[in-house]
Amino acid sequence: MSIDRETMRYLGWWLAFGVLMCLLPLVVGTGTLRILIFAHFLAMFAMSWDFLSGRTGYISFGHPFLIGIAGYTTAILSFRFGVPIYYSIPAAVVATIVGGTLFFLPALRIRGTYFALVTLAFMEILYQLTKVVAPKITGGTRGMSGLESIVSGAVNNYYMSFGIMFVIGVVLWLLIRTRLGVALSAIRMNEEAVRSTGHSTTKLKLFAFSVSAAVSGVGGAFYVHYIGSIAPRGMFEINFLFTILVAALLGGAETIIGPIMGAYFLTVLLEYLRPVMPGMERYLLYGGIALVLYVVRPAGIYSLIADAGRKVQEWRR
Amino acid sequence: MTATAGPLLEVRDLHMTFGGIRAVQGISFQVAEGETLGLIGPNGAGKTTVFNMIMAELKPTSGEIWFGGENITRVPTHERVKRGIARTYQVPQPFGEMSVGSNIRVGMAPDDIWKLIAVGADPAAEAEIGRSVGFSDEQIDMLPSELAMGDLRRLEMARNVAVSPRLLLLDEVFAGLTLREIGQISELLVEKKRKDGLTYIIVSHDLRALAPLVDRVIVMSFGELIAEGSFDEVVKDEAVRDAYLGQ
Amino acid sequence: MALQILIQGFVLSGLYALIAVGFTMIFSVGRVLNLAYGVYIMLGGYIYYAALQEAGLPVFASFILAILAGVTFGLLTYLLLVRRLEDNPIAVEISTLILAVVMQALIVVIFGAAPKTMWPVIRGVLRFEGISVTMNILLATGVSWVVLGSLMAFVRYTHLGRAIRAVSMDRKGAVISGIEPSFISMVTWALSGAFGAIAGVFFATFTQLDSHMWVFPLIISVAVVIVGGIGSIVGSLIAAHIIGFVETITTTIIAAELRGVSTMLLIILVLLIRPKGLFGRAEL
Amino acid sequence: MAQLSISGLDVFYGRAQALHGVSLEVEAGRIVAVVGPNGAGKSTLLDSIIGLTRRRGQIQFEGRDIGRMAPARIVRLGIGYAPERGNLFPFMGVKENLLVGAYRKRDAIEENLRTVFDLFPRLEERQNQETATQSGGERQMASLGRALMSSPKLLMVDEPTLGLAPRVCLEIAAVLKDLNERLGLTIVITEQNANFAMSLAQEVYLLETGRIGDRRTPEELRESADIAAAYFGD
Repeated sequence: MSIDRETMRYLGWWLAFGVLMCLLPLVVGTGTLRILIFAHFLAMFAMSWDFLSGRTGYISFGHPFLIGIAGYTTAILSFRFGVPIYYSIPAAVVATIVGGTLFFLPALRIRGTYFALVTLAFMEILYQLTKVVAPKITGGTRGMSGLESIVSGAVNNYYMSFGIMFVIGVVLWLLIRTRLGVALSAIRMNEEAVRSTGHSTTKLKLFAFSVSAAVSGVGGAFYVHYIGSIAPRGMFEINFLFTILVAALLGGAETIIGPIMGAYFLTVLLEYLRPVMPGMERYLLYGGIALVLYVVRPAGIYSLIADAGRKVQEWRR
Repeated sequence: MTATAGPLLEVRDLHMTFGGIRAVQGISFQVAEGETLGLIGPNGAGKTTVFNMIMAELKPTSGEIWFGGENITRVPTHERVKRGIARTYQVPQPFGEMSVGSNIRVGMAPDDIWKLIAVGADPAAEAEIGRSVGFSDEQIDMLPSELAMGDLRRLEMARNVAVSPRLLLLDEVFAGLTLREIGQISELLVEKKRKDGLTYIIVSHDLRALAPLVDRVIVMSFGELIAEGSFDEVVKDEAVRDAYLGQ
Repeated sequence: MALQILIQGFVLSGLYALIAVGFTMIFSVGRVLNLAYGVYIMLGGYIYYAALQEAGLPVFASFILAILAGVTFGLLTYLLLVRRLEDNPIAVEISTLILAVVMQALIVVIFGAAPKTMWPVIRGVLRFEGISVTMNILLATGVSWVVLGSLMAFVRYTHLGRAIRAVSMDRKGAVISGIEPSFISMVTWALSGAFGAIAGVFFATFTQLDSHMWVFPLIISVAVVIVGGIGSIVGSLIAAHIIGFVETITTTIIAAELRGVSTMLLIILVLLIRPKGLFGRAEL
Repeated sequence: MAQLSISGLDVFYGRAQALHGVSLEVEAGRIVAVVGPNGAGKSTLLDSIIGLTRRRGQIQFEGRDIGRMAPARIVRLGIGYAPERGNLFPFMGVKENLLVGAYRKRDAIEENLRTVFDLFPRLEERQNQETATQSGGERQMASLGRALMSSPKLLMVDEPTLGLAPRVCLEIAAVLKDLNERLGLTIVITEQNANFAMSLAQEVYLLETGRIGDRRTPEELRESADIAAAYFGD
């Protein structure tokens, strides 16, 4: 891969971001770290969504489905069958890619608006199924708790979650800067025209989907081991989907950096509002913000900042 | 350019029926390598439908399409492009949120995931293609929404040139253009043909613009072929005059 | 058992048809999917509950209030959100989903998170051949048929109704006939809100009121659209009956827990075999 | 004064200009044809008169400026439009299509239905057949009929012969002539089929690449070489 000067400059920014976040535990308390851990997981899910939906325009309402496959696979393997998590987590990622592809591949034939609905339906199916199919293994409605944790303590978990998120972020970001990224965006703008420039769009979409599923798989598997439990409610739920979606859209879809920013913004906002607004008011508030921002500024926070940056540069000139 | 015995493209007895309407009823024609064929006919004659079938965007009800001596009737669109057929659209179809350069980049990209990732883009080559269809260096960074109609048609040309086709299907390339732009696009077509030995099939209602470009013309009316020959022969043909002007 | 399936199937299908019709209408006329549709149903239920059981208004007045709330909210969705995004169906989908979650939060803020039980609209049970059916369900089925019948008469025999169908079939043709599509859109969004609210009152009496109750009706509506296609009202009716009966048969013969799963599988099957729906054609 | 007068009409689709300063006049009670090859802008011209495009310039109908009006008002003022390929409502029967045409003119439905059915007995026979399943000729008739249902004073027909067999074209021509002579309707048609247009119209305009020539009689136009030049470039 050839790395041009602009890419190097941005990688510098990534590095600075990485160093800054690594120093953070020296300054802030464990309470804040625990909040940020959630932000990191949310960022992984949002990036996963962004890589598929933000790029190709195939809007997925079924990401909780992917995350759920990963979570349940590793939870069942490690909790019910005593498989060490070094094996159960990779197995979960593979299961997410394979299982997800099995369901989504037919759906990728469907254009536009229907795709979102079908993926939403998948999520509902899995929700129903986990409750009734083999409840001895899945734990039924109550799910499983007391899952093995990978590392203990807020600081360790902070570094782990940040590390995973950071690596995923950089890899995805580099990916979208290749010609592949350009081709995927082109699908969103005009799939027909992509075909008529000699591309198999099926292959491209399938690749985007597999990457997205892999990221969701990694995120989902680590997530359930971090929180130590899994249950159909909270996992296959529209509120969860909503959080992922809003994080990606708030930050600005199609950028990878946007979803990370969105995830931090959302989690931090949510936490700082907790004392003032203990319950659903917070959803009301950030749902409202998301809605207004989406209607007024579909490109998200990232574009606001990018614009501001451009203005500052112009002004300095 | 590879020399092939026989025609580059051959269309055999194509039929296309939509619902109960027979849009194309038994069209057969050939194009030789390096030839420029005009495809004309009144509104609704089925010209674009023929293009759609050659590009596999429509599946013919019956009939065969051969390219370079191979039966490609069942080959999907992107494979046909790889074999060397490309087309432009009546209404230009740019990737709207991408610069001219990136639009060309999509055309230049290989149909191979790993190469797409591993082989970096070549902005110089993109700019070269852009320049070859007449874009200024400034325009390479512009968005399609900032371009005039003539430039959008250039952009379609550029994206097609990027896939290095042997046969280019041009659908109403002169529509919506000013006289000056028509001149420029015509020049571009001639120039490309001289340099790369391209074969063209051109659909146009602007016969005046078409006349100097074509070696041969075929005429469609009501989904059928009604005449074939040199431009001058064809426009003097009684049946063609009737098709256009009415009886 | 067969009789029981027959009765339950018809009752359930009637309710599903009523639930779906408001959603289908928006899709037919504007070609957008309104994922906030489930909210009209929830709103209908809650407003009816608040008016009847908290404010002590009579049944009829409560019903009217619920419908008015549905109409208002339907109009607001269109005017404030959808009209700005109308040329981008994906943006409509995303924004209406967000709107639905916002409304869900609002319901919790106003009414609390605890589920509420609604009184049946009418009381009493009808027994027949060892099968008992509540009067409330019978009323719901009756209302459903009356509402759907009136809708069909409305779109067939009135100028305004025909105009709605005209816009859904050929927008340009409608405009040059002197129809204003934006006015037609407003009418359909208002109607959609009304249908949602009516369906919501009955739906809530069968289950209970809670802030998640909008999801299931939405999925049912989506299923009806996918199975029936962007269809005629008759197509939607048939689709609702297919879904209703498949569900009744699965839950009574196989397992009650599988409610919903059969519907999902039906959706997937139809999408794979006939992506345009079983009766897909561009008509209301 | 002319019933319809247009001057300096410019129409754009995005950045492409479809009409360049088009001017034309239509006297009440005349049949006027706009003739030109494919893509010259004929449909755009009629779409602009009825208010479907973003347009600039003056359009006056019976002395009122309709250049900024919405289609619904223009229809009510008395312009009927049968667009290219009809834009009928495919899953409605013929009669229902006609009733939609009466959306702005509900006090004369019976009368107008009678007129349409007398003109096209075939439509009356098949009044309940869905237009999706009808032949091209029947659809053209239904489209004309729908336009007539708003009791227009001026009827615009876009390419009435498009895709129709010669025999059906003659039938359509006879009806248009009848409408003009018997009911005094002003008629504006656009045609690629120049001979059809010249046989029907009393005045002809030649439209070429978005630009329009002077008003001429069919004889003047036939004798000039302009038509052949416009179509064949010779």
